[in-house]
Parts: sequence; structure tokens; C-alpha cells
Amino acid sequence: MSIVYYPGCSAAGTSSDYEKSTQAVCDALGMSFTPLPDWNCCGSTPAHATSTELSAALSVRNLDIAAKMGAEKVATPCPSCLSNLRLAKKRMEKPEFRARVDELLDEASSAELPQTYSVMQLIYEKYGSEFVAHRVQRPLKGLKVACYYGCLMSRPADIMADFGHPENPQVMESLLRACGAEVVEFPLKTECCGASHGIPERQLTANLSGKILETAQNMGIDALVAACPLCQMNLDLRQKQAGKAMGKEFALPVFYYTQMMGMAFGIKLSALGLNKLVVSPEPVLKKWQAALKEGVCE
Amino acid sequence: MRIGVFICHCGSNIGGTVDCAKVAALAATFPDVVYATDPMYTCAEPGQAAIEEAIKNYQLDGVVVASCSPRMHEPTFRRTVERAGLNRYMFEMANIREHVSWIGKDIEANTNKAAELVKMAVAKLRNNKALHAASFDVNKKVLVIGGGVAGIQAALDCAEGGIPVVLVEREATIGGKMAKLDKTFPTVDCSACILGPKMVDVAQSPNITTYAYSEIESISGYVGNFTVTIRKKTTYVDWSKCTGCGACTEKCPSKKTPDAFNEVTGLTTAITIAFPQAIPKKAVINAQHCKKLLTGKCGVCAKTCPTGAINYEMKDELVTETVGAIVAATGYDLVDWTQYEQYGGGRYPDVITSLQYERLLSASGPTGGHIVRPSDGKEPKNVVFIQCVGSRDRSIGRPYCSGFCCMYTAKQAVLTKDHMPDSQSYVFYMDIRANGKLYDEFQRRAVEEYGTEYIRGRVSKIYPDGKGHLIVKGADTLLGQAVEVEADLVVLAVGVEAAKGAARLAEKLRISYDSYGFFMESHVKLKPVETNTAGVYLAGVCQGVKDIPASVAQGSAAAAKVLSLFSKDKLQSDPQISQVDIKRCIACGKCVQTCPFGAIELFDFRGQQKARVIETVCQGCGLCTATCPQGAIQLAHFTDNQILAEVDALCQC
Amino acid sequence: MSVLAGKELRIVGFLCNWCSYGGADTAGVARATQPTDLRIVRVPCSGRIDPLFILRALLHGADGVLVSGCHPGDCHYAEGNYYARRRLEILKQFLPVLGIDPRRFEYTWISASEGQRWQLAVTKFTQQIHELGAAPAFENAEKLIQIADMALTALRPLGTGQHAALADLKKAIVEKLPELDCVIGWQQSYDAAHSAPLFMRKPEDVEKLVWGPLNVNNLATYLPQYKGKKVGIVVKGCDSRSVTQLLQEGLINRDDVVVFSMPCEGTLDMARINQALGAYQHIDKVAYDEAGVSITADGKEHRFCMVEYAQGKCYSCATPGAVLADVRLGTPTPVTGTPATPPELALLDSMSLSERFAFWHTQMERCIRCYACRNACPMCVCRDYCVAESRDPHWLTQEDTATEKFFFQTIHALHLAGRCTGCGECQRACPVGIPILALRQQIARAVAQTFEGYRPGMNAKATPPLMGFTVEENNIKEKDWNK
Amino acid sequence: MITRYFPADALTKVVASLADERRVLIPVTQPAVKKSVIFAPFSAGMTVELHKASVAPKEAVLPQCETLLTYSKQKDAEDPSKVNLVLDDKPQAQPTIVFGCRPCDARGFAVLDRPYLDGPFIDPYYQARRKQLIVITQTCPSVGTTCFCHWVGSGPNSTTGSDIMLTAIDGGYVLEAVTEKGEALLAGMKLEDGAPFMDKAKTARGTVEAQLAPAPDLTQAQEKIAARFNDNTFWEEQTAQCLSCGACTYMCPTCYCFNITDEGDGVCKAGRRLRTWDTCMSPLFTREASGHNARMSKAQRMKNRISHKFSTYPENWGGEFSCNGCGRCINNCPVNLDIRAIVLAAINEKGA
Repeated sequence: MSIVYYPGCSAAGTSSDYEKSTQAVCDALGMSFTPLPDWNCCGSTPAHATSTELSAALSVRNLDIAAKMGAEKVATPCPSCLSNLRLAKKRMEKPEFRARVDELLDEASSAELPQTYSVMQLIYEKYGSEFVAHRVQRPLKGLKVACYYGCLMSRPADIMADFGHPENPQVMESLLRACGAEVVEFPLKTECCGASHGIPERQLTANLSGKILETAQNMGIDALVAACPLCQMNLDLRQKQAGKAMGKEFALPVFYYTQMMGMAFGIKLSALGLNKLVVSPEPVLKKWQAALKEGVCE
Repeated sequence: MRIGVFICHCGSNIGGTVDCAKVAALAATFPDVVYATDPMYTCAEPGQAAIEEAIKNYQLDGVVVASCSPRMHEPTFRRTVERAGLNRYMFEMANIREHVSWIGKDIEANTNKAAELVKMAVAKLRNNKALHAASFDVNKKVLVIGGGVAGIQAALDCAEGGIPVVLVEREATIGGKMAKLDKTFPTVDCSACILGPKMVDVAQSPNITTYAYSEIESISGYVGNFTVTIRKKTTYVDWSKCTGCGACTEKCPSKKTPDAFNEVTGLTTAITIAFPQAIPKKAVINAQHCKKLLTGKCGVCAKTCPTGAINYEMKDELVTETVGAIVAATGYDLVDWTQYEQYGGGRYPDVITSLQYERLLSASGPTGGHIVRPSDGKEPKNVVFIQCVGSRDRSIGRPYCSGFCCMYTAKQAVLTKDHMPDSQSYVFYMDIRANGKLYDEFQRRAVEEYGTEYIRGRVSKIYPDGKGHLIVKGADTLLGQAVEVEADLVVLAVGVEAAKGAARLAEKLRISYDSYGFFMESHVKLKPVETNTAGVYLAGVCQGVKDIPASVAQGSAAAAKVLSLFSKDKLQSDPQISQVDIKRCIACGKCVQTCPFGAIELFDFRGQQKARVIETVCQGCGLCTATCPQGAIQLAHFTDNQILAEVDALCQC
Repeated sequence: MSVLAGKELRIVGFLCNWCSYGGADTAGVARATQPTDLRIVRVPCSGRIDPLFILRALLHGADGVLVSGCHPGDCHYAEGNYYARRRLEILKQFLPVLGIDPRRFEYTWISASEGQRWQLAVTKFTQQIHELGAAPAFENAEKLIQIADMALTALRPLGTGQHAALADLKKAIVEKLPELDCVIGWQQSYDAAHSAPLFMRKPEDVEKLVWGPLNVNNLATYLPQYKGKKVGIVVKGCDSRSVTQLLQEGLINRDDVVVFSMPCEGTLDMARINQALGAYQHIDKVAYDEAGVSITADGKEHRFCMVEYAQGKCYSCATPGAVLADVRLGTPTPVTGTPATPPELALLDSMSLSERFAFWHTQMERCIRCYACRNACPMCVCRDYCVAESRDPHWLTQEDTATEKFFFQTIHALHLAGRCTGCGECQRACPVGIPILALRQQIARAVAQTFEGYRPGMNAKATPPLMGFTVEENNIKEKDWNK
Repeated sequence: MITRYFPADALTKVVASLADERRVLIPVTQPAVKKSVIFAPFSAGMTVELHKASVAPKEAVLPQCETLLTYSKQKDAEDPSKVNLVLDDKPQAQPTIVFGCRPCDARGFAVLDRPYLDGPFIDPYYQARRKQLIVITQTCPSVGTTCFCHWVGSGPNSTTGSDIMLTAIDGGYVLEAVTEKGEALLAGMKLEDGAPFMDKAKTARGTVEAQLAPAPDLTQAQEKIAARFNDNTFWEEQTAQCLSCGACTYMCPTCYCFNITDEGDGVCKAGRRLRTWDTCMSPLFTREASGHNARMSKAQRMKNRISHKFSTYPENWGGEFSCNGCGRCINNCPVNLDIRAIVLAAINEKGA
């Protein structure tokens, strides 16, 4: 069952920490992906804003390479790439659309394109929370966290049907609970953080992210855990702007779930790219290590 | 055989494009036709008189009228020939209006087609036989299923009409959903005050036998002679001894039993009497929470009961009743709203249903009418009502409007203001449906006098803001912007569907039901309380969403139907049913197997098995006649020979 | 008086009173113009329409027949149209083998409110019939003679079953005999080349029991007459399917019948053998060997190997071992592959519609209406009250026209729809050798395609498909009038 | 009586010449997997082959379905209630020759003549056809396994019911007239005299006669079978395998029972009264309007059939059996029921 890995553009750039921690966690779990050679950008938001055929062509080119390699599945950490690759495959089912996309490509794409999955879903489906718990060496004791999926991970419902209820996914919660953390049910986990509006409409993203941070902070959690490079950037990098917009002081570290899992698996912190987090993760790490030393149990 | 043929002009409707005189002339040449004419209006008084005249003068044995659709005037003309002494089945019609004159202007083709349809009718008539309705006696007793307001009304009206009534109610007390309401719109008078006396009338009426905490096990038989088996579910309390004093309910140690009557807004004891005005006012033990039944240890209620009514070994009991008619009034249940994850999916304690809020409002409710937040027991300041939760929503298969939610929400908003003068109510709605008497005026009062804030828009999400409030995010389409309300309590106006188990009951009643479980009426506009199964009537929401006045009206309507059914000592059965030729039947059982109504049975005839049709159950569909290989069973008036005669008249000459 | 020559064709409509007749009324009230050809016969329910009404019309001058009932689920009688849907679909797939163009018959569902849908349906159907033109009359079909090529490859080795455990079978029968009224088997008839049914009541009768390729009779046809008495029966594979089908329809009681079975290695087609033997006065000897039988008649020896002279049905037989048996002797023979199209049906498949019309007309002229085909059929239990010879209902006249005889064959075939196990007795019993099995095989093929490979007589608990229905039908699609 | 001869290859030409003024019924083979030979009119282009017919030539005198009369109702133009009935019951017949049947077929005509012509009521329809019929019978060239004509008073060379005897000799056919009708026909045929070939014909006839196995003595059949009348278990055992279809009776040259039904057109404005073959083996044969059936079980029906042929017919018509021993009922029986076995069993077995 060969799975091809599609890193996505931000992996090399803004979310290199997400990439490093994802690789680390996958190696720790013995999950082998063959990297996709000569991959190209999935088109992200600008492409499908201009033309669906262009966006599909970009994604289909990647899927076609994977298909020709005989891959059955494509794994990607980034929800935006996930949604583009899946949407493209769905649209290619219509013959007239397929014809228009094939025109843009060098050669006609193969009839059967592989399906794309988020790394989180593959970990959960392949291993499940018991196995993950079994791999934990330094449980995330004493940490009270809330999971935040962002709005793309579980929508649109008909294409992402296998990811759980679009309004109330539970995959990240069960993985983190398996890692020993105290996970709080976060009601705004699928609300939009403002995504790419951070550039043209800075105030809008500030409001939306601000509301998420305010509710999270009110729930008295130690850290917010995200799974999307763009959401993490809006909540972490732009936390001050959001604070200003809400007239509040926010100091809420925003981890990637793979960083948290890496910590639980006992991977060297430096290999998890924690240093890249804007809001310092130190208080969380101190609280965690303190809890580990005293063997404090809830 | 002497046949008379009448080719109707129907003014110009037929005469306009069919040469009626020519058709009459052609008809005269058909075999056995001894008289043919073309009257101007056959269905009118003179037309019918002409037919009766001709029957006498020409000693006719059969009449063919070529005019409009038999679905329109077949009954009329059958009565006409009957008045003239002919059997009403010695009559056939040819539809030369809807199927000939109105579908084209080609006179030659129309005239030829009209003549051919008349020839077919004559050919069929020559094979007709006189049919006589069998009469059978009626068991003048009615079964009412469901003790809600509709069922109570039906039972009372029937009892009033001198008919013995068997009332079967699934819960421990009659009263249905209305008994759970605090006040009713639009008059805001107390529900128990207007329902209570009716419930007492039921209890005191000598004609009504009530089986509470009982369900219908099986129904067999036919109109006038139903046999019903009722399962009296075990209450572990001997109701003949129980006086309803309630001593046992105080002493019962198991205090954490969810209070089903109060929609689980509070907890109660394992042995309970639903509510003070319950009829019958008898105790029932909830087996899932009674320590004695679960672990064998306890027995406090048996000790405290002054009359020794408690009996832990009590089992279900099956009782049989014979009735002549059945009224189904099984009411409704709320849609499972927990499928809406965006409203918390049932996880937030302060998001409750309108029925639960009704119990909080009610003085006989768990909080004695004092509105509190289930989470912390504090009085809420901002109460948000959300309309259409599980109604008008195609995505969960409930596209219809539940009808009375807008009105009860307005009432609840008024009551909220009454109970808590400084509270503020918000209502998220799409459209306000207030189309009853005094309804819209009442809703305007909720807005103008009681300051309820109506926000036109859907709610996209409810989430706790971490500080004890519930943020209700929605849109305000009138202002064109998103809106958020910080709510202390959220009341969902949950949509309505048929009562649980309605589908299974429908199969026992042999009536059809739609995909939401509502029972199928005979005709949605003209026969709302009748069904396609003779003797089975409907009342209340089980037939479709409606409010209390309509349910009561249908209760009375169903009772009226039952009383008119029982007004005659004997019932006439439709003679257009199947008959078995005993000689030809070899008891292969194919007809018995395919009859949708179980109207055919095998019986022993001089040592041999033969098939026999139960006249009153047969509906005359003819499936058996098409199934029987040797033609031993023939549907009267549509026998093989009659249909073959029509086919041969077309194809062979 | 008939249709207007040159302007109209003879189209008969069967409409259910509650929905489609009302729909036609609605169309009329809306003054929706429609062609005048179609004459409507009103019936209470589409379930009342016996497919034979439609064949009666098509064989006696109708150019087209349209049936319309309530949409499945709306039937006023709850289930009428569910049964109709299955019966009419099988009829539509039956027409081609008769040589009748299936497009001359359509069935559709139209509710009382769908006036336009009725206008569309009747207009499109009348157009479709006018494109096909007047239907050819069966009486005027010219002469066409074709003979089926009987040699095929069998699904399992054909043999003469000489090393079957006949002695053990006899012992088993004698053991069971006391508790049974009789046991039915085969015995040698007037000479060694003919066998006949044997009714064993005493142990000495059992001695006469024979087993081999001459056991051609399907003994299950006697069982219904013994209903109520305990009886034993020796069965080949095809006979056991008939026993199972009788059980499915409750025409015999399971505990009244004791079934003895041995694996069958095929039966001889006596018609072709008698053809080859020609006229002879005396059978001297019949010797069996592994692959066939050699018959010495009037001193001259004739060699018949099973592979070439077996009956058509034995080549495609998939149940050499009995489907159901109480006493099972011998080792079951493996069957590989799926049955090919039976020879007689393959012949008809190769013909055009008009050729089939001519073929059947020529064949039916030879029929002498002796009804051996009906009386040999184990499923025909109407016995003395068959509609073929009754006045009430009066389906058939006593005229000896080819049409009347052909109409009887369609009555027999449709009465067997979903029930005929393909035992071939009807054709074997026909004294003038008309290949009528092909009609039943075509319906069996249609039933298998329409009801997920259903084959009659394989499972005693199964309900014959036309005696039941499912609300959703996977393989029956509603006619789309917009195409 | 005069004799004629013609060479073998002239067979079709001779038949063709006969067919100029008359309908000539010859045995025609129907190609099929299970061939059958049926008497059908000769038409140009056919080659004549003389095989034993599967179905007896009874059709020539008693067609399977004949119109006894036609009726139509004419309505009075002015008064539709007045109807007059127009009837036409003229028997139709045409001069016919049955060419190439066997003695066991020809004897059938003689058996049918008695009830239809010699009884109290002469059947005009049968008579019309019988008068215009000439039967040219081929003396039996080969005896079949189910043939037992010599048991019942017939034989391979029996002339009963025939007008001309045709005998195949090597190279040609010899015709010998046995009735005036036959002689008149032969005289009119321009063929060479047959006298020189008569001895060859006699030897040919003799050789077939010799092939016959000795026939059992059936002289006691009439009484013995009559005595069997109440022995029901005997008849039940003998008839256990019968399917009561109609194949045996319809193929039989001597079964002459018929059914009469009226068949109208679509709306019964006109119609026909039909006479069609009936079979005593079918339960409908004796079912009365009340539904009562004298012979409910097939054993009773078989008893009637065997008794009629071997007991009651001889009793009524001077001792001749009404079975020709042609064996068709045995050949065509779907369950190979052998009438000989039943008759012998009825005669020989002890029993009541």
C-alpha cells in the first residue's frame, strides 16, 4: 500500500516547523512515505479564485505523477492542499471538465487518480489512539489544551465525508488524549481564522482570530493546537494584532499537533522546530517538565 | 338481452366534435341494442327521466351511456337505472368527452372512436351480471388509539353518541403532549385547566374503558368487525388497589430516575405518578431504575403502600377487544435535534427544547414554574429562542413546516417576560407563521407589549464563551450583517414528526403512511379524517402537523364519521368483489398469497381445500383474478370474459 | 367498423381506474390534444391486467398496446402495481422470442394529476407505433422451417450411469416401502429401448427398477395427485428441481415425500434415436458402455454416444445431483462453467423477428391440440380446469387456427414464468415434435436477468419471483418518455 | 378386379395426374428434430415418398375442426329490436383421394363408417366426404415394433376400407382394385396392365406377412374385458403412469368422438358452430353442466377407452374390434403406455 507524500509549498517556507515535526512523528511511528518527485504547487487559494480548470490542472498534474508511480494514496499535512487535491479528483469525474483540464496538461491524465488524505487522518486510521498511546514516552501531563482544525479540514462535507462530522471532528482530540494531554472540547474548533484575508483585509482576520483566541483564553487552556500552516500563522504570528483588535492581551502559545505528539514521543525538542513559534512556548514546556518531574497525576 | 344506448351531446362539449346522431345510429346496429338515441344532457333531470322512460317502454335489461368520465357520473347513472328497477351493475359508460371530444377537433376520427368505445361498452355489458351488496352486522363499539387531546375529543364525542369506547394510551396517563404544556396560545389560558376537565370526563364516562400504559399488539378483521389485541404493559402496581395517594413516590430511595413526563428537565423517583392531574392517577414503577427489580434489595414502596398494591412479579397482560371502527390519534414526537452539532448536539445543558422549557414554565414542573438554567440553577437574563430546528430543513429530510412552533415561541416569550420582568428574549426566525384566529394579533403583542426582539435570520453556531454564557452566532438578514447574542438560556423550537412506532402501527392498521411516519388520509383536501381502509379514521397530528384547535376539530370529525358508520344496523359491502367458482378451484393458494388485504382464505369443503373470499375485506383490486391460472376466482364486474369482450370488440371485428 | 384506414392504427390502452384513467381525464379536461388511435380499457388496478390480455390483443390484430398504472408506492390497493411491474416486464422480454416487436408494447406509471405526462406518453407511443407500421398478422405469416443444432458441449461428463449404485437404491427403497403408499421410479416398457414410469408398492415391484439414460420421464408430475398420501420418488437432477418448485408453491407437503436420488449422467433424446433407428420390428439387444448405448434392432446394431444424442437440456444441466434429497447415493458429479444458451433458444436467437413469426406459424400448423405438453408438465396442476378448454373464462376458442394454438403456448409459457425448471417434458411429450421448450427457456432467461440470477426449483424456501415483489426493483427501469 | 402397374420413378407423376381433378392426400414428412409424417394435400413440386404417417388420415373424413353451420344476425334497419338469423349449414366436401396410407389406416374408415353411416342417424357431413373419398392403400412394406394389426382382424395386406391396393415390388408399383369405385378410377388411368406383376406382388405381400410374430388369441377379449368392468384396482394399476393427455386418441385412426361448440366473432354478430375432435381420456369428456363427472379418475377413463375398443364396439357393431392395431397410441404416448399389455393383462390375469 504505497503512499506518496506531498509536502506543499509552505512546508519549505513558513511552516518548516510543521514539516520537521510531521516527518519526525511519522518516522517515530514507522510510517514510510515515498516523496512525490517533481511536485508542483497545488494552486492554493489564488488558483481556484481565478479558474477552476487551472486549479484542477495544477493538482491533477501532481496526482497524475503519483498515479504513474502506482501510488494508491497521497498524504499531505496541509488542509488547503488536501482540499484542492480532493476537489480536483472529484471534478475530474465529469468527462467534459476532464477534457478541458487535460488540454492544459502536457499529456492526458490517467483515468484513475489516487485519493488524498491528511497525515493526521492516516495516523489515526492506520494506528488509532491505542497504538499512539503505546508509543508515548513522556506523556503531556499537566497540559490543558484545545484543538483547532480551521474551516477547511472537514469541509465541504460530501468530499471530506470520511474525516468525521463537519461541525464536530474528533480525530485530533483523540490523538492528543492518547498523548496524555487534558483536552478541552473547543466549540470554535472549525470556525474560520480569517485565512488569507490576513493580507488584503487585515482587520477581518484580526477579528476572527481574535474571537478564537479570546474564547480559548477564557477556557483557561495552556495552549491551542492547530493543524494548518495558515491558521497557525494567523493565531501565532498575528496574535498581537488580534489582541489589539479585541482590546485584550493574548499570550497563548499555538502548537502544531505534530509538535505536541513529538514532545510526547520523547523526540528532541530542537527537532520539532519549537523555536519558530512566535508566542514563546516556554511556559508550556516548563509546566510540562515540572509536571513530569513530580510525577503529578491529575 | 335488450340494451339501450344513450349518446350524450353534453351541450357542445361532445356534440361539438362528435356526430352524436351518427354514433347513435351505429349503436343501433350493435348486437342486442334495441334502442339508441342522443339526448342533449343525459345527466340532467330530463336526461335521467328519459333513461327511466326508455327502460320501461323498451323493457331494457341494460343501459350504456356514452358521455363524460365514469369517475364523474357513474354513481349518478347507476342510481338512475336502479330507480327504474334495473340492477345498478347492468350499466356501462363510454367516456367520449375527456377521452374523445376534448382531445382533438377531427370530427370523423372522433365519431369513429366514439362509436368504437360504445361498441366496447356494449360488448362488456352483454357479459355483466346483476350484483347485490351483501349486508353484515356492525359491532357498534369504537377503539381510539392515543389519549392526546384529539383522542380524548373523539372518545368523548363517541361516548356522548352512546357508543362504547375503548381508549388505549401508551403512557401511564392520558393527556398526551397537551398535558405537558403550561399555557396555550393564543389565549394564554392554562393547558391543564382546559384539558383537565375533559380528562376527568373520560375517566367518569361510563361508555369509555381506558387502557393506559398499554399498546396495540395486533389488529385483524374488517370494518364493523375488528378484533384488537391490546398489550397492558406491566406497571408492577395493581391499579385496582392503587388509590393514587402517592405515599410510595415520597419514600422511594431511587431519586435519580430521569423524569420522562417532564422531558428530563428534572429527576424523580423510580415509582411515580406522572403529574398531579394524571388520569388514571395511578403509580408506575420504572423497571430500569427500581433497586428492587434490578438488584432484588429494597421494597420500600411495597412496605409503605397502604393498600398493598405493589407486585414485583407482575407481567405484561394481553387483552382482546372487538370493535367496529378505529380512530388513530397517536399524535407526534419531536425530531431528534441532537443531530445539529452546530447547536452543541445535546452537549450544552443550557440549550433545551421548547417542550422542556414548557415544563420549566409549568407550576407542576420540576422547578415549580421558576425558570432556571439547568447548568447552574441561576435565573437567566437573556433567553434566545431559535425557530425551525428540524423543520423546513431538506438536509435532514424534514422539509415541511411544523405549523405551531412560531405561535408557542411567541407564547413562551410572553411567559418569560411574565416570570422574569427584567429578562430579554430574542427569537431567531425565518418567517412567522401565525395564520389562526387571533394568532397574528397575539404574536404582535409578544413583540410590542413584551419587547421580544425578533431577529430574522438563521443561527450558524452556539458555543460557550467560557464565562458561563452561550454565544449565539447568526445572521440578521434585515440589517444584512452577522449578529451575536450572549444568551443565558437557548430554547430550540424543535420540529415535529410522527410518534415513534407510528409506522409499525400503520402496518397493523393496514393503512399507508408517508416517509415521515404521518398516516395517509383518503384525500388530503376532501377526506382528511378517513383512510383507504374502511372503518379506520384519523385525528390529530398523526395525520399531519396541526395545532390544538384543528386536532380537537378532527377528533370530533372522526367521531362524527364513526357515529354515521354506526347509524345503520347493517353495513353494505361493495359487491364489486371477487367470487370463487368452487368447482374450478384446486386450492393452489396463489390468490391467498398475493391478496394485499388477506381477503381470501382456504377452507375445507366436503373434504377438499377450496378458496373463499371474505366479502367485507375484499377491496376489488382484481390481483387474484390475474394470478389464478385456471380463472377459478373472478372479480365481479371486471371478469376475464368482460375484459376479453372489450379486447375482442376492438381487435377481432 | 375499425380504425380509420391510413390515418389510425389499432392501439389498445389498459389504464387503472384510480390513477392513469384519472390522468387521461385530467389531460382531457385540460383540452390536451392527443392522437385518437388509442382506445382505453378501464380496469380497477394495473395488478388486474393479466399479461395474456395484452398477448390476446397483439395476436388478434392490435398494432400496439399501452398499459398505465399508479406510480409504485401510490397504488390505491397498496401492492397491485408492484406485482404488475414484474409481470409486465417479463412479458416485454418474452415478446421478441414470439416474433413480436417489443416496442409494440409499453407500460408506464401515470398519476391522476399528471395530465401532460399522459399526453406525452400517448403521443410518443402512438408515434412509435406509426413508425413500426401495422403489425403483421400471424395467420398470414409465410412458411419457414429451421432445425436446431442439438450437439453442444456439456458442463459435465455425459455417460450412461451404469456403475450407479442401483442395488443400494433398490435396498433403500425396499426399506422405506412399508411406510409409503408407493415409490415412483422407472421400468422397462414394451422393449429394452423404451422405459416407462414404475409405481412400486411391493418388494417384487422394486426389482423392475432401472437406472440409465432411458429414464426420460419427469416423475414429479405424479406427485400432486398423491397429496395427502406418503409417497417416494426417484429423481434425476432436473426432476429434483421440479419437486423443489412444487414444495415452493405448497402443492406437495415436504414430509409426505421421500426423495431418492443418484447423480444423473444425462438422458437420451429418444426422438433423434428413433429417427436414426428408422422402422424396425424388434429390438434384439440394448448394451450400455461408458460413453453411450448400442441398440440392435432387427439384427442391425446402431451405436449412440451420449455426447451426440443426449437431450438438449442435459448439455446445459448444472444440477446432475439432486437439489434436494432424503436418500442420496453415489458421488456428486462436479459441474464446471456456466450453461450456454440452450440449443432451441439459440436457434431462435439467430432469427429475425419476422423469421420467428413465420417459424412459429409453420410449427403451430402441425399442432393437433392434444395437450400432451400441458399434461406432461409437473407444474401444470390445474389439471381438469385448464383455461384452454373452458367457456368461463373463455380465453381460447376450439378453432384449430395456428393463432389459437400459438396463444395456448403463450398461456402455458406465461403461467410457468418464474416456475418452469426447464425439465423439457413439454417438448419431449409433443407427438409432432414442435420445439416449444424455447418459449419457456426465453422466459427463464428473462427471469434470471431481471431477478438477480433467480432460477426456479433451486431453493424450497424461495418465493417464485412473480408471486412477490420488492418496493425498489434493481433491474426494472421506468419508461422515460422524454428520451 | 383389374390391376395396373407403373415404374417406381413414375410415382410422383401418377399422383400429380390424380391431383388434377381431386385433392390427393399423401404422407408428407415435416422436417424437425422429432420428424412427424402428416397427410397433407399434394401440390406441384412435391416429391412423393410413402412413409407410415404419424397421424392417421382420419382428417379426410373427420377433420379436427369443421364448421357445421354459420349464423349471422341481420338487424332490421328501422326497428333495431327486430333481428333475423341467417343460417347456412350446407356440408362442404370435395372429391379426395387418400394415397399411400396403410391397411391399418384404411380399416379406420370402415370402423368410422358404422357409427356415422350404419347407425340410426346418418351424419350428413361425414357422408358427404365419405362418398367422394377414394382410398389407395399401400400393402404394408415393413412391420413396426408396435404394430399388432394381425391381433385385431386386420393384417399387412388387409383390404378393409380400401378401394385400391398398391404393392411395392422392385422397380415399380402394382395397383389392384378391390371396389367398383377403385376399379372405375383405375380404368380411367392410362397405365399398363398389372397382371404380369401380380405374382411378384403376391410374394412381396407374403414376405411381410411372414415377419409377423404369432398373434395371441383375442376372441375372448369382448367378454373378458366386459367382465373386468368392476375390477377397479386392476384399472388403477394399469393406468398409474397415464397423464390423460389426448395424444393417443387424436393419433388413432378409429377414435371418432367429437365436441360441438359455438364460436362467435368479437361481438357475436355472426359466428360458427364447430365440430372438433374430443378425447375420452380428458376429464372434460364426461363433465356435466352441474360439475358432476361420471369418470373422475383416469383409471375409469382408460377402462372406458379399452372397453369401447375391445368390448362395447364389437358388441354394438357385429364383433369387429374398433382398434386397427396400428400402434400409434403406443408410439406417441409420452409415458410409453402399451395398450397391448393392458388388453393381454385384462384377458389373462385371474382376478375378479
